[in-house]
Amino acid sequence: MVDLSGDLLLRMYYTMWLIRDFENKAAELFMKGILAKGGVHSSVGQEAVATGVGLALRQDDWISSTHRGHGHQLAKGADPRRLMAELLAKDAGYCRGRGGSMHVAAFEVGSLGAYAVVGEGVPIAVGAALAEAMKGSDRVSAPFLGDGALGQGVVHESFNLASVWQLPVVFVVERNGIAVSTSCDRMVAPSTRLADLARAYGLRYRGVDGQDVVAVHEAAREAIAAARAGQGPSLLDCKTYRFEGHYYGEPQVYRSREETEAVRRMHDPIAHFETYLSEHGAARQEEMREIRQRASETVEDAARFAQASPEPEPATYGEYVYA
Amino acid sequence: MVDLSGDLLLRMYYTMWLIRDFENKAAELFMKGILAKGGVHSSVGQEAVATGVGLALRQDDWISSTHRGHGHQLAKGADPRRLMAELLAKDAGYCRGRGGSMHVAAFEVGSLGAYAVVGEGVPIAVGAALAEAMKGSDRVSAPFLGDGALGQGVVHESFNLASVWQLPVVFVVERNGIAVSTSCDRMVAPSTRLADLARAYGLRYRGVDGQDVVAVHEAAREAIAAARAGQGPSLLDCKTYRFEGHYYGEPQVYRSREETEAVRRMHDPIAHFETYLSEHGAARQEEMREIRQRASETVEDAARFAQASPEPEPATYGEYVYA
Amino acid sequence: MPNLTYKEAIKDALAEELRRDSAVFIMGEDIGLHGGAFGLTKGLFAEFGPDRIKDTPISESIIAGAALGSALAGMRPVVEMMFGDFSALAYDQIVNAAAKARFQFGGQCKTPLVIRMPVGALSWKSAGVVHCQSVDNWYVQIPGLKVVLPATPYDAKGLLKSAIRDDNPVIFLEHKALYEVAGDVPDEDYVVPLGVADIKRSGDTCTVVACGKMVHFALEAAVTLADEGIDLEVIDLRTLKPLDEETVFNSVRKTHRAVVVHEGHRSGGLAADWGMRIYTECLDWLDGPVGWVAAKDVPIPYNDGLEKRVLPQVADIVAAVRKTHGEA
Amino acid sequence: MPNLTYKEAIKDALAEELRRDSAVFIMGEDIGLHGGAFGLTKGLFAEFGPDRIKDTPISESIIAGAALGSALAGMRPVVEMMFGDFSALAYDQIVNAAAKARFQFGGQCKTPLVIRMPVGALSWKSAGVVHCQSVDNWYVQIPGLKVVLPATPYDAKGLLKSAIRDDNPVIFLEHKALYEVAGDVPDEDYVVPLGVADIKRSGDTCTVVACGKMVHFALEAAVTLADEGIDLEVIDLRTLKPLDEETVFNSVRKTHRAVVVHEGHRSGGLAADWGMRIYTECLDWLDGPVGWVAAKDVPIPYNDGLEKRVLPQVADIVAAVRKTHGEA
Ligand SMILES: Cc1ncc(C[n+]2csc(CCOP(=O)(O)OP(=O)(O)O)c2C)c(N)n1
Ligand SMILES: Cc1ncc(C[n+]2csc(CCOP(=O)(O)OP(=O)(O)O)c2C)c(N)n1
Ligand SMILES: [Mg+2]
Ligand SMILES: [Mg+2]
Repeated sequence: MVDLSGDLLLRMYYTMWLIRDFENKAAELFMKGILAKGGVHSSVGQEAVATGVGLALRQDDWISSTHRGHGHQLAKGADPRRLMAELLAKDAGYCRGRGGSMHVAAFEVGSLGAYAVVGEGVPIAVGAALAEAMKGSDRVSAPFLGDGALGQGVVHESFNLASVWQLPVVFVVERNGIAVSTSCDRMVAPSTRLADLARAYGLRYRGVDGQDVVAVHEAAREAIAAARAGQGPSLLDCKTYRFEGHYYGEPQVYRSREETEAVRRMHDPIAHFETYLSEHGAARQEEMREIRQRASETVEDAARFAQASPEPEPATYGEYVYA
Repeated sequence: MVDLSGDLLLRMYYTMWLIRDFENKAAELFMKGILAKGGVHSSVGQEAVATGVGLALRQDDWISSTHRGHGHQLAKGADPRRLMAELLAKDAGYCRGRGGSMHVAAFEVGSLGAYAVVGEGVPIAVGAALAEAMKGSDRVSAPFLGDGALGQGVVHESFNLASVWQLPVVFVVERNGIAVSTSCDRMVAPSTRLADLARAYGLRYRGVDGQDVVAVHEAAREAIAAARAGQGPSLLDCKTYRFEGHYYGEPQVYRSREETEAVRRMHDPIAHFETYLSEHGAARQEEMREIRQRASETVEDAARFAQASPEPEPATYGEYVYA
Repeated sequence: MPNLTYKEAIKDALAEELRRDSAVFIMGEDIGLHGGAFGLTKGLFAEFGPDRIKDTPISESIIAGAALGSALAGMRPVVEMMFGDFSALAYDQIVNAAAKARFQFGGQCKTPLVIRMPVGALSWKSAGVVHCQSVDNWYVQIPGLKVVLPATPYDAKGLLKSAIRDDNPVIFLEHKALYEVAGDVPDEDYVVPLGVADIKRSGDTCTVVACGKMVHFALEAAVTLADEGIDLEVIDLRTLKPLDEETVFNSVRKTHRAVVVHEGHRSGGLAADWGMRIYTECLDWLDGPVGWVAAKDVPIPYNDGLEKRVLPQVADIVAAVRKTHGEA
Repeated sequence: MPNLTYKEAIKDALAEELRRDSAVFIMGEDIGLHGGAFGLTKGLFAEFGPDRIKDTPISESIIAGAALGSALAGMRPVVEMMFGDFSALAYDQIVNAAAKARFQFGGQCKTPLVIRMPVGALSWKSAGVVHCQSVDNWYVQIPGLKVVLPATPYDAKGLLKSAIRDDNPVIFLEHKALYEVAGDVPDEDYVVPLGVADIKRSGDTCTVVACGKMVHFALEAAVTLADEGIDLEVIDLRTLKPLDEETVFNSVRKTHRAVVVHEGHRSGGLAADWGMRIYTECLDWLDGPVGWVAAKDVPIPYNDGLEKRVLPQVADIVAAVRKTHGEA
């Protein structure tokens, strides 16, 4: 078991609240029609995965992200202002309003970007790992992917290439059991047998409770350390839960309100972590309140900043097509 | 262990020679410049897989085939004349000269065709199985694929769909260890761990010596029977050897002549089967000679037929674009 | 005649064909209970059940490939791609396998296969670079495919029925911005044949050739231009391949002017193809240059202010028409 | 100046760029010891070893995707697709990911990535429907990509060097039928800039616009036509995107006649695009219709007698040129 400093635990706590508040703020803006752009997918319920992995990575390590990626970006250290501004399609956004929620990148903190096409970002992260291996650096690369993405052939191709080239990759599967309305347990055979799949590919495997940020973090640290030491790729199987609909406002015909309520009650990663912090005497109630307050203020500030920011100048539409 | 009738054993023996003679004849025509069309890939060395599986299938079952597919077609019952004519791009060919060696189909005997793009035929066979399941028939579908094809994402997608829909599919992997010049053992991680892969996908698994036609046949019968009975898909892992270069005339810089010679000597599926037939008293020498003679004559006849056949009428180039 | 939306018309076509022919079935992501990303299959699951309304994994390539295989074995699959853009993942199965199967096998098989794809930009609710593309010419350029894009509920229903009854692979494009557009749709069974264009507005001073949302933009442009004495003839191609050239040529021979309008990017796009055909066949009839309206060669931005600059607007059509009349 | 084949020129470009810049590497199927399906990388493995000449599994999608990722992280990958047709399997990574990365990320990154693809038909040794396609317009229509197709050894080497040094995704097409064509290639380091066409033959009675193998067919046609007093100007576009329109327009304004020739299929193809541009910009200079030569809308048959009827031949160019002169 790795030793987790008190400071790290508090940073985790802050990050989880930052993600949750950010998501809820985005939902609010979306519902008000201020963020009336595109599908926006909440990662509420999955904060422990993003946080556990994100804080185990160095800033110069790489991640690639998905349609449900705000948490990944924040945990990797992205600026909430520029992230929110991108969701609002503003010029101050990371992508200057070109990309939006499903295409936000933050290269300055090692994010290769979110990819809206399911599975598309996984090979790209493998490629970044290849680059680092070739350069002789010790940077690692961690693609996030949903369990639905296990349906995509290119993800399998990615497992294979990372394995045969022994690349410094940590595949992080956010196994929330669902893809839009579809049960992954029923529709994606290997999603419940990831240990077998990892064995078939020669990937190091670790299955963890994705609602337990400490467990995720420890497993991620181990996998990242192995990758950094040139011991090849790992697959991190994080069992988690999607609290919201697929996107803000999605009707969820496939599950009952009671079911969702029960999931929220039983599997809240933040509540789980608060208990841990108390039990381990790692943070006092007051300290936690302060941290929570700070997260909330950061998000409010980001929202104010984003709303006040100007739209991109229409005449600049042709920029960035070519370098 | 299934009971193999003497008649079946002799048909196997005939089919293996038919394939070998056919391949060697095609090579001869190719080298003479008569078959100066496209890449032609010999399946010499792999006759036991095509034969063992082909003779376990009913004529109304489906196969899909690969760039190395002459044997599959013949074992499924295709007419050697029309097959050879297609290789020679003649009008009497199965595809009227449009398809060639890498695209030959024989729908009349349940061949959905060869697909030149590696892995491309696998989903198509899965789709045929889906059709049969929906129609309530008991036909099964057997896609052949090389071990190199395990690198293709769509093959993984095919495993998954066949599994989650419990389709009557028997995936036949011809694991000859190589893809053009590339070692599959080194480049395709799951190729040597197919049992794990099958477990990850919930596929029934059988690994067999692909040079032993009886072993292949028995495993195929079992898998086909399961599929026919609605018990879902199987993966047949057939360890085999490619005796020739990737295509006729390919220089084989990646292996020595001695190596190839040794493989031919030690792993000849026909020699292996001849021993079996003798040991089991299933065929007398004379009988075997006769069968061999018949295979050879059939191939000679096919070659004569194909060479004497006319080319397609150039003015018909526009046919078959649309139904 | 009932007034239905484009979306309802498509759903009705699906339901009626499912009832008519037991070989027809639908497969795609979240099309069952959920009813599809745009609600196109809502209710079908209740009537036809999971065997004929088949939810799939997120595996566009096997979806297309399995559909093709099932067609070769006698079924009549209808695939729903969640967005046209995602069909890139199935490109090999569509262009190298499905499009060529009948040809490469010398006519041994038929490939009755429909792939439905929502395409085009929504503007009011953009989703960015890979949710808004006009993928028409990913497919029109491939021999063996038919490509359809209806502009009205009537055409949507009639064309989809034709597509499902056709023995070839048909790429059936649906413009997302038209899903809620309403129009009259007969109760009786009818089809709109593939390969026949439709004159959506008769006029005699300039022909506009368009499809999908651009048909509606052209009709809007016609209203503006009518005040200037310009009487547009608006041709809705409806089927992009095979193309009904004759209807276009006859119109241009009548109006002596033409503007081609397509939502896809200018370079390598279909507007150029249509324009070249008009020039080639009608050069002597033309009284002015053929106007060329297409999206700029820029990916479709998330921000809708930028998006408007990239995609063709009504004003662009108006301007192009004026130019064919020698006006700046 | 040494006389090299197109193939050797490409190999030399690869070797020199590998030597010049340690960020450059190659990945693809059987490109190591085996030297690639067409021998393009033969010998590179011996000099640069397995780390920089990387054999891959048969996984076109991860090949393209990993190359893109490595480019985003600072490398300059050069991918070899064994045949252009197989890039269909990587279509999503190329058109939805690589082409759009810089744009969608608002300029945060560069994507220095070259994907080499053998294209076109061989005729004397055909391999059928999925080994012979001209995939040019699978890519030209996608904003963000550059597309190159050299016709000579000189251009092949110079363009490939430019492509490797470019910070954008470049689809580098190589015509299989030209691999053994020889020509003069300087010893010194030189580049041919992307986006600049080349006049391969000066003439003043008709402009032929072409690329790849069709440039050579046009030059053959010029010989035939010279006897008839027709003096062809043959423009080799070299880069298909961005297109050097000015060179084309200037030529047409000089010759007053034009024929566009492309090996791809007629519908939705590039010949139409070029023709439409010429009509749009040069209508008043034209003394006759623009000739349009392209492959028929039929997959490329295995049988070479059929193939010849599907693909453009020298005689088709000759006939089209005559027609621009009002001859039947
Ligand atoms: C290739 C592709 N197909 C379909 C979609 C539409 N889509 C967006 S998210 C999603 C579900 C993804 O499920 P999963 O990978 O489990 O991620 P989760 O939503 O659970 O985070 C789908 C089908 C898409 N974006 N890309
Ligand atoms: C998608 C694709 N990539 C590359 C090729 C070129 N190619 C033809 S056969 C082959 C090797 C296939 O290996 P395997 O699947 O093991 O079959 P084997 O040749 O051993 O029978 C390759 C790379 C192809 N046809 N299709
Ligand atoms: Mg999920
Ligand atoms: Mg093999």
